[in-house]
Amino acid sequence: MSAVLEVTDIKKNFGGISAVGGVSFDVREGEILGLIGPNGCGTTLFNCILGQLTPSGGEVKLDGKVVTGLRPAELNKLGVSRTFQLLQVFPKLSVRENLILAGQEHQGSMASRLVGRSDAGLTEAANQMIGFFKLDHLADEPAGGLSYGQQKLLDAAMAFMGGPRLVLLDEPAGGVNPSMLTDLKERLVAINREKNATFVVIEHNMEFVMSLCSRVMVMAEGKVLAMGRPDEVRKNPAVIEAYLGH
Amino acid sequence: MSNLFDLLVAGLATGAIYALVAVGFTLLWQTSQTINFAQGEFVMLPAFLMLAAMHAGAPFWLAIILGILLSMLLLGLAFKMLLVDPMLRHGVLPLAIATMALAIGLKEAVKQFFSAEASPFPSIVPTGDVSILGHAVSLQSIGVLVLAILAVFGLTALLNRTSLGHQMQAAAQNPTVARIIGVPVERMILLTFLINAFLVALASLLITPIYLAKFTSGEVLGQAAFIAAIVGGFNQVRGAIAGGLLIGVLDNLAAAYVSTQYRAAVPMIFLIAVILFRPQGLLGRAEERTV
Amino acid sequence: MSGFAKPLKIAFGLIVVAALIVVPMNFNRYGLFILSQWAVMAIAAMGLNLTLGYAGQVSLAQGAFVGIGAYAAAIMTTHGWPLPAAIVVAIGLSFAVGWVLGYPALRVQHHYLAFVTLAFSTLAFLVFRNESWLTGGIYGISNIPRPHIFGIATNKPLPFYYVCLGSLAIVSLAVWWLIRSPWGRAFMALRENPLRAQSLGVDTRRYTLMAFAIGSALGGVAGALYAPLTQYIDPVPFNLSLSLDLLMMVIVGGAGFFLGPFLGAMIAVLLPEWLRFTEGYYLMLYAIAVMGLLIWSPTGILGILDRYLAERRTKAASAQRAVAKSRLETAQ
Amino acid sequence: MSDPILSVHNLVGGYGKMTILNGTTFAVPQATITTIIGPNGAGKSTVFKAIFGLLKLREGKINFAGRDVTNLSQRALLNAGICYVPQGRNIFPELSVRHNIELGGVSAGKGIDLQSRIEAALDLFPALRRKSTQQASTLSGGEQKQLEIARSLLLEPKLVLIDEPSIGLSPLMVQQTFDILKSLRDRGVTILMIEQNARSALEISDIGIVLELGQTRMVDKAERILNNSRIGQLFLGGAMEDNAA
Amino acid sequence: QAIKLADVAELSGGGATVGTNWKNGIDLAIEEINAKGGVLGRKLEVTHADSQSNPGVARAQVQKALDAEPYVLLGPGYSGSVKVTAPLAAEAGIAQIMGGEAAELTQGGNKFLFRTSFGQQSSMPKVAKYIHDDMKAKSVAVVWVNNDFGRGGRDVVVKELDRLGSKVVADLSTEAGQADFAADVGKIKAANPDAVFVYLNEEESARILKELKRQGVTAPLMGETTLIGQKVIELAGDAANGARGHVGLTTDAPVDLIKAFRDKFAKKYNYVPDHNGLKGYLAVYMVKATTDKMGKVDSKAFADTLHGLTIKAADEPGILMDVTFSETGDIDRQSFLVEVVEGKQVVKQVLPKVK
Ligand SMILES: Nc1ncnc2c1ncn2[C@@H]1O[C@H](COP(=O)(O)OP(=O)(O)OP(=O)(O)O)[C@@H](O)[C@H]1O
Ligand SMILES: Nc1ncnc2c1ncn2[C@@H]1O[C@H](COP(=O)(O)OP(=O)(O)OP(=O)(O)O)[C@@H](O)[C@H]1O
Ligand SMILES: [Mg+2]
Ligand SMILES: [Mg+2]
Repeated sequence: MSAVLEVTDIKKNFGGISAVGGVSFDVREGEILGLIGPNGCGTTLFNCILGQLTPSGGEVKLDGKVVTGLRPAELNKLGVSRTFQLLQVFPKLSVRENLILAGQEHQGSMASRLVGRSDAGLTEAANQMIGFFKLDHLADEPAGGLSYGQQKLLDAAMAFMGGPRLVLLDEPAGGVNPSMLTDLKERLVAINREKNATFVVIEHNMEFVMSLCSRVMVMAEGKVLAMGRPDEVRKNPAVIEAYLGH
Repeated sequence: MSNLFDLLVAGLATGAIYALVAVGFTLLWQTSQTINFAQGEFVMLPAFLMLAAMHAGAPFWLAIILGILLSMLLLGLAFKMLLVDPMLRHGVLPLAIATMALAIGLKEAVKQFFSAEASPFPSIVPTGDVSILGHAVSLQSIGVLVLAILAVFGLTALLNRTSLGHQMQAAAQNPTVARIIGVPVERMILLTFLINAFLVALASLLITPIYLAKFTSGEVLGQAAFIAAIVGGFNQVRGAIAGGLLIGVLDNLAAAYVSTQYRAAVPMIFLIAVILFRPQGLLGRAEERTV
Repeated sequence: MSGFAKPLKIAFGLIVVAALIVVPMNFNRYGLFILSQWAVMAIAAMGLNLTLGYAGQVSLAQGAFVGIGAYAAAIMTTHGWPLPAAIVVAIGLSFAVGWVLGYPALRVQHHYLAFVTLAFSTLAFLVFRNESWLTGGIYGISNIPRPHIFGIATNKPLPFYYVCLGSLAIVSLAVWWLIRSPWGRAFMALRENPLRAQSLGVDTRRYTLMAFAIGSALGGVAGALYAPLTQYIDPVPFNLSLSLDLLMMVIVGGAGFFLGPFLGAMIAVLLPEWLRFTEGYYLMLYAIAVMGLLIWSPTGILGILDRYLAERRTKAASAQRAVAKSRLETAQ
Repeated sequence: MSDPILSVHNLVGGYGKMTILNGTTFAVPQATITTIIGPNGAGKSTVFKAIFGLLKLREGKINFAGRDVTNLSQRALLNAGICYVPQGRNIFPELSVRHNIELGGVSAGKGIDLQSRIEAALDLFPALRRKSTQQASTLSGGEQKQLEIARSLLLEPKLVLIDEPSIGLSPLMVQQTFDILKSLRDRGVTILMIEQNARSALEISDIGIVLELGQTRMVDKAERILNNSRIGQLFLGGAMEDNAA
Repeated sequence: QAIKLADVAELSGGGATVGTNWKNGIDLAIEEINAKGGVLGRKLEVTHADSQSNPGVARAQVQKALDAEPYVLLGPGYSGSVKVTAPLAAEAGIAQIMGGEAAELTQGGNKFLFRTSFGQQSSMPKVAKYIHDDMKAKSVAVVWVNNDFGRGGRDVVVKELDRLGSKVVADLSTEAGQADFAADVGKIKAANPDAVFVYLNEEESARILKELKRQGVTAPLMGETTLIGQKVIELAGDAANGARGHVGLTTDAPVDLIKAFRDKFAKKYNYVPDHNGLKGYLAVYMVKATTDKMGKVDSKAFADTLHGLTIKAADEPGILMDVTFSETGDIDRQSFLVEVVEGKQVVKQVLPKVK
């Protein structure tokens, strides 16, 4: 398996305090990589990889091309999408509009979107997504009025609208009902199999991570603590000590 | 050289005035996230209240007290209850627009009910100059500067060192949560506006002898104070001092060395530069957010 | 919206348009001037509504763009160019300047942006006033001709009113098209959550600049009509207070609502005129009216309507929920 | 278990014209941990808002410690001994971590030694102690949640309403938070919690409540809910446990 | 049936003080005239409209006023506003009596436009001449307010000084509403001129006078009405002492009728009017005198009658001083050279009518 994403020695300092201190790893094509670690361990790393923050050092390669410092929108155009840990929806737009928006920039050119269809041909796809996440009765509601878990689901749904190759999910399970979580997991696995999409999942819900991921990376204090198959990681004493507890 | 020194002194004197007006402006922002476009008019009005009291026969000292009390009633209590309360929840803009309308209303009211003419205003600081390093510096300017510095120190201490100050900030940054943990949000906001009203009344008392009492005198003052506040750092009360003095000096230097016709442009260009290269202002704190 | 509301809306719209065409025919010159002014200001406010209401970029410089458009038109038409050519130049010029002014918006937002644009507004005024070789300085430019459109002279107030109204119609259609296109949605994404928008591939840089440039260009169009409307311009009308007035129009009308600028401009242009009978008190009353309106509905006039519609929609959603609930109960 | 300290009766209310709570009724016995579970959008958080006076109820009564507290102000509720930790991000971003925590004690009475309580709270969360002078907005998501929990410990409430405390917390921190809740209960404080991390939450709870479409579906001993297979299927993600095992 | 006049003035915005004075002057005159039985037995009636000191609004308001077909149009006071509105009045064939002082206003051949005061083309040469001849200034600093009023005066005076051979060593523009004149005065000081010409609005004049005194500028100061008016003296205190000015029209003129006017005005409005108050007052009496002369109320013939007309104060006390109107609508009248001595205006010279 080739690497979709190669990260070399990424560093991030905030005014002298090191939040991420030289992290290297790669994400292989078609895998689901879990990323865990105690609070404040430095999963901010992903904001550096995705262009939300400028890394203080290091390099990021996507498909072998250097993409360090690219803006989030440019990365998204290259097929990388993400969700957020804190709620990030468009509060005054309806749920459906949120989803259409999430996909529209992947349809045609900027000029063609000016003259083309108002929904960029995405209503159908948005409705499917709405159906899957059981938000039908809220499709025309402003997204800001959704409950926490519903917004979290909408955020995840948006990440899939552009047909991405690589998706980074930041705590997708937080606040989501366990039965919905099972569906979400199945959905991820299905997309992973059918479209060969790659996922990186930051998550504190161990059941979710362990049953979903093929590899798990553990971070602590801005460094990689361990990396391996879920069962290996789970038994690693250092990980238990720093993160899992008993 | 001596000319330059004179310019600096003159600039600081004007700058102190801007600073004094700007203090209340940053205070409102920091403790209620309100932008008050009528701040200049807020400084203009108390002088007229005092003048009105004097016309009605009150001695100067009584007029001052009445003026301050009335200001706190009108510009503090009434302003907060009538305009701020209904609009605060709806973000900065509606309230900002409402204060623009308020500015028009205040100006017109003074013009209509008092006079369109400028009036002289007695000074509580003795007029006259003291000599500093051989240059004449007016006592009035020193009074203004001292008050501005006192206001800044006092407010900074209040906001950053006392629990009351923290509560005021909390009420501005996240009113819902503040309410949940028991901060009396309403009272904090009211307090903010009362302090501001008190400050503008004092400012009015000190500034009007220099600027003359006129219904339009808030326009220039308000705008200069905004710019001073932004340049100094909007989210820090002490930014007002730095910004005010800097803008005052810059304005004078521009008039002397650039061109009188483009004098007003220089602080503006400086403002743009500051915002672009140091958006939080010279003394401001960067607003940082995690993603 | 139900199937019934739409034709009703269209009919209402047609009546308003017809009224705007027919009723002013027997207005006096003053009435026509005020209505023309309303149309011109509505265009400028529509531009600002795009920048501010939809894309969420605060601008206190729209008045400066009206000035840029007005000077472009005044200079060109007094040198013998036809007005349409001047409008094209006005659009191009204000688009370009607006684009440049958009750059600060890439770095700062909200009140900071407001003050950058405020500074720009002051600078523009100084240039209008001080560069007399081009703008006539404080003396301004007089004898600005009104155009011949399709060979018809528009010197008289009524034909020129139709020029303004026609321009307003064209601009409205263009703006309506723009905001219902994916661009409009992208603009709203900038306003609602730029961070999320970026990570969804919305090129926030380009859309921000576009929002500024297009909004400013409409300011330019308004200016290019303002010059022949008053037939004399000097720097004073384009100072900061015009920008503030336009902002007021947008907010009072209802920022982010298509029809907001029409209502906002109506209030800003017509309300003072209606209040003039109170003589010295009219501006005070106007200020009180604006404050009262905002106290009543901080989201502007159309905010009231929107609240009403939203309530109707939630009613429908409640009903849906009730159905779901009864289904669940029967399942048990 | 003793008499209920909190009882809500037939709550009806919602947002705008939309009805979310359709007659929610339940009671919470004193000195217990009670956990509410239910699907997303069931109205769990809305119930909390209603109890804490943040939602205008159209019908219903809320009783606390033998007294009607329906629609009281937040301050009055705090004085009565109820404290509320909402869902989502609830910090004062531009104040320092320490000042954020301090503000938790605003409504505390005069005779309380706040400083020592702040120290005690910081001891529980070492990450916060390390960052106590930093602006709260620079904390990571999980640290912000810790901050909120720490802040809520400053008062000595009789009832804590806590909405999904586990979101964003690492497993270790979840454990620790639950331990804190347990020790509070052992000191006689009543805890009413909402959790989606339902298994772990029910494990430390005495009572479980299932809420659906704004109605109480089931109120029972926590372990009985845990072992109820239907509930397991519907709300606890029954399938997942099997996979992981 | 009443004779309808229409007034459009700067009642709000930057010119509010100007416009309010003008309006009050008009109201006072009309009240007087009506109390004495009106004009040709008919009462006068006026509508006031606010131009907001904005030419665009002025145009709209004048349009509105003209649509109502007034007998004569009064105002506006700002030259820019006059410029936009004059063509409308001319087109309607209605005489316009206005307060603008810019030189060019009456130079375009408009047959319906009349001044109430000297245009800058007539006042500024007198000023320049005085600076050159009487003050014997070889070098002059010119300070002006950068609006159409200030700029217009500055342009004429600089040209005239140049012609006479006095050198302009500092040419300083200032902003309306400016409060801080330290830098400007610093520049004046550095230029060390023989005289300073100050052409600002009243409040700014007061501020710069204080600053000139503070910085110890000793060169003699010369200005216009706006430098040595009673208001300025009130505001500037003893800093005004020694300032001189050419006064076309002042409430402080040593003329009994004017003193009486001033007292009446102050009694009615509680403040001392500036020259704009006088202008408004005179405008109405111009209407009265012209109409009396025609013997009928004829809007079309009004302008023709006023051209070339001389009105004597003896015949029409309301006109205060003898005055003659030229074919271009300009005014010719006595004027004064005044100096402030111990807080009082003292007339140094009386400059006779040109013709
Ligand atoms: N703007 C900032 N300034 C200073 N420190 C920061 C800033 N942003 C993040 N940090 C620090 O960097 C560290 C890593 O933060 P990060 O957001 O990566 O945590 P995380 O791994 O996502 O944790 P969690 O699981 O709690 O979300 C934290 O200790 C945080 O306090
Ligand atoms: N502020 C609001 N405005 C409008 N509707 C709202 C608002 N908050 C919640 N709702 C609606 O009320 C319903 C219940 O919301 P609530 O937050 O109580 O759910 P919840 O049970 O807490 O769900 P979750 O587990 O996802 O947090 C949801 O359908 C949501 O759409
Ligand atoms: Mg919830
Ligand atoms: Mg995180």
